[in-house]
Amino acid sequence: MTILTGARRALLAGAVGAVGLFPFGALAQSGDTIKIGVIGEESAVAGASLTKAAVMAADEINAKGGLNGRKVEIITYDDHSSAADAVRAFQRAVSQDKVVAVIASYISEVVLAIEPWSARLHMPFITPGAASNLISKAVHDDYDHYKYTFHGWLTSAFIAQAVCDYAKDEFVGPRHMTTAVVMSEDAAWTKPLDEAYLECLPKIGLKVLDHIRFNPDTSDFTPIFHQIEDAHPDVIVTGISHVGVQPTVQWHDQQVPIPMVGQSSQATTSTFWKDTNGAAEGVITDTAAAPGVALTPSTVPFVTEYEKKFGVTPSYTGYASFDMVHVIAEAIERAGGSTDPDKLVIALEATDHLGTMGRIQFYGRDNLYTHAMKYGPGLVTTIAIQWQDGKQMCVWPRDKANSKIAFPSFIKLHASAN
Amino acid sequence: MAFLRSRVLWIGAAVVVTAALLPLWLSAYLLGVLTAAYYFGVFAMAWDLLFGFAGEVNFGPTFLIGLGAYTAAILNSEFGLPIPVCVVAGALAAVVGGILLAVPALRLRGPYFGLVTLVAVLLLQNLIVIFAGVTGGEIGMTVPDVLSIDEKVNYWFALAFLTICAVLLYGLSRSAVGLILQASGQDAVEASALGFNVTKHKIAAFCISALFSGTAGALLIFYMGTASINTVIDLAIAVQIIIAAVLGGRRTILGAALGAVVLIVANEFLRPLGQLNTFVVSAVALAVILFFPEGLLGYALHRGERE
Amino acid sequence: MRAVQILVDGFAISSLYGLAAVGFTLIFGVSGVLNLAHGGIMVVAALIGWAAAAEFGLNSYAGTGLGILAGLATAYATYLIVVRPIQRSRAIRPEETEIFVLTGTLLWGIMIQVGMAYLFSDNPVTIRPLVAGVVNVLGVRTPANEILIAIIAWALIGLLWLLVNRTRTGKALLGASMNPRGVTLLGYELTRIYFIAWTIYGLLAGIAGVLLASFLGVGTANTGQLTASAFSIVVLGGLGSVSGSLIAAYVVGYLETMTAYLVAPTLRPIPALILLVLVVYVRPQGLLGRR
Amino acid sequence: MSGAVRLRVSELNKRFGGVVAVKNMSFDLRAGEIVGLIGPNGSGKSTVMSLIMGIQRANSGTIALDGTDIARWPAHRIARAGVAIVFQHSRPLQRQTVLENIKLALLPDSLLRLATEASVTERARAIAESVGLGGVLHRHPWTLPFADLRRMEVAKAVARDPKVVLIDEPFAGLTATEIKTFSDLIRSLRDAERAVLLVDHSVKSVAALADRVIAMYLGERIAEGNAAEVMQNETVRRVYLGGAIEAVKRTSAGADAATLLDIGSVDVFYGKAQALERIDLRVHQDEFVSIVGLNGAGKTTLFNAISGLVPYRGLIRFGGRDLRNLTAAAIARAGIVHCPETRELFGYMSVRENLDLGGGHLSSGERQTQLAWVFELFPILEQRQAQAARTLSGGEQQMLALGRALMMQPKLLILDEPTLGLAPVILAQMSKAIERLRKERSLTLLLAEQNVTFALPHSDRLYLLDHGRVAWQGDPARFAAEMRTGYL
Repeated sequence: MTILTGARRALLAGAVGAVGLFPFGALAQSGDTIKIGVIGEESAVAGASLTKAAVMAADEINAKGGLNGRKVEIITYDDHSSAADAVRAFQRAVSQDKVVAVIASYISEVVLAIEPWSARLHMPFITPGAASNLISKAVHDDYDHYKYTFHGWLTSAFIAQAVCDYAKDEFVGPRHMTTAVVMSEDAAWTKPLDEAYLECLPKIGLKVLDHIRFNPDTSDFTPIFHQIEDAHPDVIVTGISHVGVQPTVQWHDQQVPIPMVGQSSQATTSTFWKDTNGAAEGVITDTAAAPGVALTPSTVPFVTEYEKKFGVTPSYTGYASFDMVHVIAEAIERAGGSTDPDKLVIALEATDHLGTMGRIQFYGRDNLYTHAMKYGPGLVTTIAIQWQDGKQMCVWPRDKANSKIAFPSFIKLHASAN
Repeated sequence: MAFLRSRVLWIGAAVVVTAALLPLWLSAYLLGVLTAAYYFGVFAMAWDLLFGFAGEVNFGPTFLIGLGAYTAAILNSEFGLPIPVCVVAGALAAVVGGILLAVPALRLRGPYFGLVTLVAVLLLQNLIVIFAGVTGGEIGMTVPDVLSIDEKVNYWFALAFLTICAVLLYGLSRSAVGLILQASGQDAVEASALGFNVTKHKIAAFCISALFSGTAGALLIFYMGTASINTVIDLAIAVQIIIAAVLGGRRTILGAALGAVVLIVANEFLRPLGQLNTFVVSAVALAVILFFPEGLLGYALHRGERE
Repeated sequence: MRAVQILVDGFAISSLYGLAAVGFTLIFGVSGVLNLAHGGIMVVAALIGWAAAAEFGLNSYAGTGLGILAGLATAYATYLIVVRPIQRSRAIRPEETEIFVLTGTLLWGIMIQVGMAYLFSDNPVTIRPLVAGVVNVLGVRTPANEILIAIIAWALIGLLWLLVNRTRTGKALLGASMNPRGVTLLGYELTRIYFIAWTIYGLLAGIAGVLLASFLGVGTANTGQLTASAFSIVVLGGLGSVSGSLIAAYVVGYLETMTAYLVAPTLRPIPALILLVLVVYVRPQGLLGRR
Repeated sequence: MSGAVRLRVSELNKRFGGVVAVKNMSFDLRAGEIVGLIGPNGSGKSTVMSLIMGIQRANSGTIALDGTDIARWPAHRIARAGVAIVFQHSRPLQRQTVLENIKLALLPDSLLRLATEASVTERARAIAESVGLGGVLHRHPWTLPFADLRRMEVAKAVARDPKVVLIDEPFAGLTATEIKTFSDLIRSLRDAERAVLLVDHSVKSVAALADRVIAMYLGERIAEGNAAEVMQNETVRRVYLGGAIEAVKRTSAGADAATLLDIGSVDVFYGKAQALERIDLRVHQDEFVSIVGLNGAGKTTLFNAISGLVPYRGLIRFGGRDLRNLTAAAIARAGIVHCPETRELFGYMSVRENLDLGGGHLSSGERQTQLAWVFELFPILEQRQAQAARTLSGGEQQMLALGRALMMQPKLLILDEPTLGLAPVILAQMSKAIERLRKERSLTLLLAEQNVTFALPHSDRLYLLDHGRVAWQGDPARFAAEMRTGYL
């Protein structure tokens, strides 16, 4: 905490300095640095992680002598997770600060608001955390217009796929589970997620007994858990991001005897344990990577470095935006140093980067998910982590796992079976 | 006053001319900021007509704006109607909504009226989420047509729109009706004893306010290219509008526009403060309310009168 | 079964709504202030309470206490920095004080929200339950903490009732809410009465904040929501009427819970809003409002 | 003199909840006459006025303007039909000039007529001239003296050439000279064949103007005729003076005693209106002093100044201590207990709670004895202990107010219009109670009354207040002698 605030004070001081030095609108512009705009909400753990990791990536590149001699500069903007703010920040990045590409936001609503602007202003734009299928769908449907947008995180469909994959390996197989209830917040990214859940869960042998969507403003989850319990499922499959602490804590305090697995974005952040006072124990979520899990050679060093710098471990957006800075950098190199948007797009499409999350490639225009990150073995599969007394332990895939799945005492497996 | 009015006229003209020339110097981005600010200015002026003159505190300006914006957006994306038609329809929708809200609500006083307008926003918000099929729910919707992708054109258009609205609303506030409205807002009993149908005039004020809010809302989404809850409906927007009007000076119409521009530009100017810019802006606004309750323009005018 | 579940689940949340609203209505009754920074005060209490335990390692009771004090301090700040200057300002005409207090507290609330988010991030946080474990109430598995919270809430409301109806200070408060000039003529300093009222309010809001944090979890994002719900509950019950607010709290609480159970969790807030509008139209003074 | 009947009010009734404010009022207003409608506070005269204007709706009865019943019309329609009103306190548009304020009154009630024709401006100018505002057309209201603001209100009222003009408290806050010019203004209305209704507290102030005076009391008409007749009318005299004045010889207590309250040349302004002018007044220990004078003479204002409720110029000392820097509450705690005309009870609290609050500063023992004494003074309060104050009758409320004040063990008790609108029976009880106060407690009393008969027996000395100035002072005997006539 204190370290964090310290860091923020510094950031603030710097910012104030900036305001003082340059009169409004006249920020210094040097031709030989490559500017990348990064937009995220500092107040949100995921957002803060997003910008910090990006800066780290740039430092790393510059430390190695930059991009064929040119420094990479990250300019961060706070969008307060508001679409309007984000669009304005995007415009500022493009026409004021003359960035060559923008990495922005992990919230689908915001990303979808920026996307048309990236098209209009011909500005390469990557989201390191939003999930909605619509992002890449737009590119697919109107490639020439939307081709500047890339999706630097798995689309909802693939997240669902990942969840189904490890549910199959861990629950259906060894634990003979047969039924599930899908519990998602009512938001842009969960619509395709739920569709995919409802499609793939039965395929792996989990009958979906009920499908509950709730208002993201919900603070009292008691009714929802009761409703779920009445269906007597073996497992709750979650799709939550805007909420996370509250349902988890209430799940724990009410001792809902059913395990929660799936996607719970807040559970991927390292502060989750403190925020929930340990109620997170046993929660399983899908995420990009985790501390101490060597998905690739660069994963662990990144996490250690990040933790050293900021005193916390990165949230999933951190891994993604760290990788995306590198992806952009490599693309520029591939484009022969050119930062021309259209050349850059072509270069980005050729991406093949071994990042902290895995091997990163984007689908081509023929694929339904044009410019979305490829999912699959040998590429990015994501991992499943479970909170076990204060730590995020990797429990899937087996070859990466550093722990076994274990549930708190109040979880009664096979609530329905016997 | 007559002298003062003409002075306002001249200053106004000067301001507009300078503003029109800004694209010569300002970057596209700054123009973008000002463009948004100008639409905001119209929101704030419309609000001031209702509060400053009719004396009704409307906590839900975004209810009217949202109606205009979403009607236009839906017509455009669902039925592909041309922008002008959508804007007109949006404006009408706002007026109708305004009447439906005002007629019963105007019986209420003080916080009650405020609360009802506030709840109206929340309900609209929920409705949009529920009918996500048409409205795009939380994602909001992308409208196929935009006014223009050229910042300058957008800017001049917004400026022209703001100017027209300012002239109309300011003129109205100075007109006979404006005088009557002000009287009704200040002391309804006395106004009616002077032979004025207070309710009629207040409803009219509400409609006019709705008309301008709706139109501006519709145009705004055709500038932004997207209509989403947190761009045109969210209470945060309503709060900004109210702050803008109070900041610029109640009962001045023009002050509201001024306040809006100041507020948005300040917000942008302080963006380097990152997450804290909202904090600073609110603090400044609070300070103004505490120390210059007259508002920026109100303060200036009052000084003018005292001299 | 459903009915019992609704009955049990709705109770605690309703009593919390009540606790939060009572202070809000008290302040309005005594000093005519609608404090739109209300949610902010609760959030401060919750976050400080959490941070004290989670970040600075106090035990959860000390942390909770600290949180409540923080809430109280914020209430004082609201009064001294925002409300009183506006009420005393010569430049603001009496009939405009209301809108200025509303706007002022609104801005203040935003400042609190952003400031807290800056310090603690906007992640919702939870205060460790005062008691762990669950008990079975009429066949509904209920966290012991939830029951304790309901008890605390009611104990406090009881205390408040005693204070107002059985002590001289309370009588003076009540008097001031009916006729400020009257109590002045009887030699009671209004400034002191207001100070007491804000103290009670700060404590109630603070306690409501930490209890909510230990029951459901609270984040800076909830600020507006908390204010809105208190505001509407108080209007529903009748501005300035304590018992009215309590009833309204239960009406809203159960209406929401029922909607969540019987209709859909997504629609949770809507019926309450509609009811509010209807009541305001049909009976502007609220359920138990005077005049 | 007596032109055609313009306005005919018949069988007008208005109730507020249980209270009857206006009871079977009937009267005519003729073109070109000035009628004074008088009565003490709460007599219902103001209600009659707002019923005519349509600001409130009558429960029954008719108000015919040139034959058409307007009783249930909305105010703006009535105004259009030719009734105008001059409010006592009005709020002009501050940002507009005098001329614009008058223009406002000339505007059509239409949403479409945005422009004001030149003719309107001309008319407004003419009207301004006619009321003597020609010189200040382009000034802003807040720069004008109070008298001119009143003129402006008249100008607005007559702008639409009304047949009937209602004027509330025409002379409140005006100086003697201003009253004269203002009277001429009102006469000019009569000369323009308008029917004018002056609503005022006292016959005296309208006597010079009114062709006819109607006196009201407790919602009913008690007398009608020319000013002289009404002044001589027994009922009226009883209402105002409490019947014939008989002198009471009393051994003047504490005339030589130490000065308890010392008021030196106190001025009070309400905005621009001067409410008190160089008041000098002295009250000695244990002395009972009465301030008599009609409503609006400044009695209440004086009391508010003493108990620190209104800002004042000049000096007020209590037992030698300057009160200026004390808060109202501190003054009350110092022993000056103010029992105001408005009573200021806690309506939703029980009688007992009201009394307890009064005794809040006493030890519980003292409070008990004090309470017992108050109950002995007003037995009815003991029976009503548990009842909510607002449910008491007017008389009982007055007793409660007095009782609550006594609970504070006052050194100086300020009693403002205790008999206002009370039935004679109650008057007797109050009178006894006050008599007992003198006997049983060491207490100094400052009493304000328009009912001289009630005041005299309890007074060691009297001050007569008139238009904010002390017009006369002396002992009861002399008052009886000198003031018997022409007091009204």
